Amino acid sequence: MSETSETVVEPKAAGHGAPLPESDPHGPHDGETHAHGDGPHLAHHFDTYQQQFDAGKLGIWLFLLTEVLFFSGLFCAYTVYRGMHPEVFVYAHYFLNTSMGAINTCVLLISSLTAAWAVRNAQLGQRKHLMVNIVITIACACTFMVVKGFEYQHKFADGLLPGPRFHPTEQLWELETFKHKHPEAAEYAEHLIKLAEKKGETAKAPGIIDLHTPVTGKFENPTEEQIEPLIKAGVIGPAAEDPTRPSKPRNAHVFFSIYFFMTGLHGIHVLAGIGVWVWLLIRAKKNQFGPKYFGPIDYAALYWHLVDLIWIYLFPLLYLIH
Amino acid sequence: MASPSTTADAVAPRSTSSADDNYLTHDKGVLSWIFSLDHKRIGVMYLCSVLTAFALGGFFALLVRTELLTPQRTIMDHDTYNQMFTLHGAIMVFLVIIPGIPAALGNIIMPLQLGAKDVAFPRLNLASYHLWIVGALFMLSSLAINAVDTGWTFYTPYSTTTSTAVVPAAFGAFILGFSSIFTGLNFIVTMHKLRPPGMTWFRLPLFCWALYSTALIQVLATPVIGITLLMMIVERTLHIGIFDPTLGGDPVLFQHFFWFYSHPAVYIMIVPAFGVIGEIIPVFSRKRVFGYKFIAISSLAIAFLGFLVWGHHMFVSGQSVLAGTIFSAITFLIAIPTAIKVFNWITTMYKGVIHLDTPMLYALAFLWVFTIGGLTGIFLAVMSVDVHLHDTYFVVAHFHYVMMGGAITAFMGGLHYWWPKFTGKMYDEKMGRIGATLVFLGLNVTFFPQFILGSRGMPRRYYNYLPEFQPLHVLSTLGAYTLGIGFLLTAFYLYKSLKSGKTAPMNPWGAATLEWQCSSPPPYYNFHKPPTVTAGPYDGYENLMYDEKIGGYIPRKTSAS
Amino acid sequence: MTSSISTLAFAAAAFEPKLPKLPDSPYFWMPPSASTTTANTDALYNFMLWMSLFFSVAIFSAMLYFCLKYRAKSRAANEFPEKTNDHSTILELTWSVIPLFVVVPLFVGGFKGFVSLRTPPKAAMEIRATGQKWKWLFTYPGLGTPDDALHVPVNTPVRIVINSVDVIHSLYIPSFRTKMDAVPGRYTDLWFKATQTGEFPIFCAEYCGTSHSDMLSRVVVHPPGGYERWLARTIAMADSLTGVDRGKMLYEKQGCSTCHTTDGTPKVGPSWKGIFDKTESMTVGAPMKVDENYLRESMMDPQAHIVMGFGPVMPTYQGKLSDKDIDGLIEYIKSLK
Amino acid sequence: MENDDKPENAETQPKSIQDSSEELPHVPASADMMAPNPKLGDHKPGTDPHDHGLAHTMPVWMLLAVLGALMVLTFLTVSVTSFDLGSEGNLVVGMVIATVKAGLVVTFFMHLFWDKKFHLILFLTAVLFVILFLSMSITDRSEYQSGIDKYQVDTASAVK
Repeated sequence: MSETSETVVEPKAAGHGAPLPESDPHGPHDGETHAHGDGPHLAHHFDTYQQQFDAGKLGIWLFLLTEVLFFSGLFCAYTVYRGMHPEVFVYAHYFLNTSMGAINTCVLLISSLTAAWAVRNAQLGQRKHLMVNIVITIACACTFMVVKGFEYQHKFADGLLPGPRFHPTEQLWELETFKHKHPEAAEYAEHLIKLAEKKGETAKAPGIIDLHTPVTGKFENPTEEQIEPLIKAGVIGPAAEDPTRPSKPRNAHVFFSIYFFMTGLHGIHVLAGIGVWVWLLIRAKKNQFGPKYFGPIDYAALYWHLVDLIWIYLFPLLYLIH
Repeated sequence: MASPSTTADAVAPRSTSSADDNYLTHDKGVLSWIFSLDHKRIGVMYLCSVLTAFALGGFFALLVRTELLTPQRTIMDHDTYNQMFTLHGAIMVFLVIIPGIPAALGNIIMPLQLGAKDVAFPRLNLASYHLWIVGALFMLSSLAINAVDTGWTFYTPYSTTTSTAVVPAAFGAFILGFSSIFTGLNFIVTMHKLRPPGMTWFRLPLFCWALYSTALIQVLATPVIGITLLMMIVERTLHIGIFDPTLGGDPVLFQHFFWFYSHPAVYIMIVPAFGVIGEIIPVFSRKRVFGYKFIAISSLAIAFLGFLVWGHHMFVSGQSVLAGTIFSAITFLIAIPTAIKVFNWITTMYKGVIHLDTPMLYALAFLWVFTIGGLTGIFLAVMSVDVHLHDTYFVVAHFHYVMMGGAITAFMGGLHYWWPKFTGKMYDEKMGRIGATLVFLGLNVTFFPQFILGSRGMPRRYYNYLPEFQPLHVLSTLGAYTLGIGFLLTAFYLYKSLKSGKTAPMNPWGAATLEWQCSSPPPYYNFHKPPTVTAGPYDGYENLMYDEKIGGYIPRKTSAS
Repeated sequence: MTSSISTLAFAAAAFEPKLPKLPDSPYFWMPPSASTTTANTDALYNFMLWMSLFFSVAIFSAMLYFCLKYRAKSRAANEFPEKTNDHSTILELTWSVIPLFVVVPLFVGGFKGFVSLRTPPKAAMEIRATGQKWKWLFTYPGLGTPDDALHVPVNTPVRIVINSVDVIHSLYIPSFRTKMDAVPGRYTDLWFKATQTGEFPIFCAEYCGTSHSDMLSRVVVHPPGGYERWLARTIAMADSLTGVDRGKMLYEKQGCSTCHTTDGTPKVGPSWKGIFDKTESMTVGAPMKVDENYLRESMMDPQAHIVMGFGPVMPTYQGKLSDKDIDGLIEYIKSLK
Repeated sequence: MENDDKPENAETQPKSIQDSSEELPHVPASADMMAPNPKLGDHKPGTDPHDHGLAHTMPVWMLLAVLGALMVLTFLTVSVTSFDLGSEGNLVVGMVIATVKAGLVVTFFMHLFWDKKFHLILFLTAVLFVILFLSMSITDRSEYQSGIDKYQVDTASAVK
């Protein structure tokens, strides 16, 4: 069966390999203590630090693989619903605070830098620098969570919740973000609402059915700027929930389901990361890392970069919808 | 770094009575087991738990079959029946077959076969087992609250609207997923990084190759079921509207998510079985396995192709014709690596010296049953025929031939093959042969009639059925009882062997892989010095001699002198 | 008066719930073939049956022959096999390619059959099928009230547009070798052209809960002219029936009988016998009197108030029952003392 | 399958450290640790100047440069939303920028440029499977969309 050339040529042993002594002369072993006298951090079943480090590194890469696929389900749901209901995404993104998202992106990028730097410090045995970098990483992660917390708080207060609890307190055209971007459209929507109220509940109001009914004044012939943003956001037109007046698009809550699910799951990963970094900070304080043993820092940093990586995609997908 | 062993060591005969210090006796007390980091102990704990779950799942199966003796109510009502088949499926899939061969037998044997002291991450290994226990408890808590009745597939919107305890069961499966990921991750790293000198990739035993392929699927596919079940749980509790059509969701999307994992999961279940059979057949034919490389690579090929075919479960679900066609075409390709394996195993037996001991009987049963299971799979891959057969007893028969007949038969074969190694005891061979025969007969009598039932249009998961179907159902139930008796007998003689079995020799079957070069049971640290591997896993049977006094094989003396 | 009685008698005979009977089949493996859609499936199925038989006999006989021929005498004999090749690339490639030759035509055949199963002719007659827990309802062009059986004319292409009001069901007609899931929130369809008159069973093939296995129906294939006669008769009857008679007909046809009995035994829902005017405790809120208003609400918004001890499983009948229908059902429930 | 069976190069002595203001008094690498390891070795040290013992070490200037690039790209992706590039245009630009950013993080912060090729293969495998999963689900979804649309039109009109 052997196709590979062997460096050690031996006569064929009985069967597959060479035999082994029955018992270990090094005496009893407990758990992960080592039997080689190589140093305090080499587990018994590894022969060298290199082997131990490489095993850990392969392990963490495989773990990252599972993380990527774990999030892929959410990205799939996102893509399907964005393809299906583009208007919902246009509608909903006005409710998100882009600057908060951008700040969080920067915070997370900085923490990624300090995490990578921490690896370098550990490799070079710079204990103080290592601790400083870990502390900055933790601080950034906490900042991220605090900003996230404020965002969630606003969403809760504004009734932007997933599923049947979705009752936005403000209409799209009342939002500053929308007014700022499409002032004419916001004005037109207000006008349509007034019109609908005047005509009464049962009357055929504007909206989709007869969008171009002759109305007097400056809305007589609505312009592209007045109509387009509203149709794209599903406020009027076939996707709107209420065909008689400007309203929210059907199934608008699904965006917030996906938003909370994605950012929530990401947030849980950030929290887990904070836990790991705190643990590593304690170990760094005890001076446990050095050129021979810096695996845990490296693995934690890899995990941290992946958390960053996912946010790099979440930011444009959730906050920067045009 | 250990120096390579010398030749003198290599052929020195060893006594078989070195059991005074082995992994079983090394530490005492329950806690030394529960928190053991030793892969063999974790494997044994896995094995006991999996066998317990198997007994439970089997009990539910017998209840289901008993209910189906008559076309109307026999022993239980509609809802209980629905809960029984759901629990039977969920327990057998998530608690028995998926961890059965990799986590239980693989944990005990793989590092030994590899020549490693342990798996790469012993703590992760223990965590995997503890997660299994937690997951199993969640799943069983559903039984205690109001047993889940969705079928093991958790299809929405049924699963998000039924009044039974879906959440604990789904959360249990979610946790079991992580248990499975940890095992897979651990095995991949172990096989990459802990191979001793000379153990090249193409000297790995086929069992290791199979576990490697399985581990890749576990790592790549299992996270998706994790997120799917999580989304389903959140859908059920918070109504987020991703899968529920009344809130704008899409139930067919759930099926895509579910089968993206669950089809590869079928290969998580069957590929390790290929590995076990690949070990047994050469050893009991006293001959090198035929076409080692083709068998090894075909495991990887199956693992990869297994990811591209999930939509063949959805030909009538409302999936588009385009997607169905792509999935169907790729499905057929899986027939190729699978056929290679079966043909190569048969050819291995050609001109061998065949010993029909219990493990070999199970291997032969596997070949028989798996051939039927595989061929009937082709029926289901043909789209137009699947439209008729989908969700009928034909499908039930097909996957039981593969899962029960393939995976469980191989698991039983592996259990008997390695039993002397990890318990240090021999079981009663005659009883073993009777047990294997009963299981084989029971299997065929239970499931073959279901092919006929399904072709004639009997839908699956039916509590009441048309009276025309009754005779075949009765036959099937009688087969299930035979199976039950076979497994009870097996449990009985295996238990007896622990109490009063003969002491097992180091190498009772004359195998050449490394695990047989440790004492039985193996020492705590497996190998003090990493063994140096100089030959393939099925080489050198001619250097082994059967010694009647110890009842096992020893190195042939003539080669030393 | 007499006409009313005779209609009632006729209705009772026509709506007697009965198990569909699986017609005797000329084949061992398959149910009878009764439509144009079966030819492809049956041909492929038979081909695969023989192919499987061939391969399994070949594999099993090789296996058994080797076991007998090369069986070891005993372990103690220490026999060794004669040297044989441990691999042969040509041989292995051969049996990698053989399955390929077998499966390619199978794929092509299956694909052709599948496409034709999924492509209804443009001129097909359209019938709507709605799955609900646990009943199939078929809506015919020109007939206001749905029927619980699928009536089709022979030798006419029929397209069934399927949807579901609650969970996934699957419309399965074994004798036509066709099946399609009923998915809530969307339409799916299947079509066939029946070639034999008679009755064939319909099953629900996708698990849908408690009475999944009782979600049976029949497809009735009428001889030429028979479908039109049946339709005319049913329309006439649906218009003429009023009050209790109408309620009883709807009870049988609209799936009420799947969950509610008229003899006092509770099933999935409470029995209708003697329920009128009773005060029942509710799962949520105060006990309520079962009067006309409550019954009407139960049909339009079933989850609003549920009698204690039963689950929230009833689908809404909003838009499916006319006022006349609701009145008929209430009258019928009143009559069940 | 990568081949990790080549005997490992023995040259793994740490390079002198330039910027360590507070170098720890760590034990010099023991002979055992640095001994030739015939067991495993897809790690081939000595081929790159920043190799420090067990793995590659990133220079500080490179770390800072990468962060700078990431910040610039973040600014770019935010500012590009104010231009209308068509309904899909902005999404594509956003995704391209995100992918460039992800590439920078993976290549430099995650050391993949210097790391074992097998890790790169693993990462690309994950991406491949995600693409596979998404593309098939989405292809199918867009194929049967019409059935859903028709149903929604029907139910919407039924409610009215």
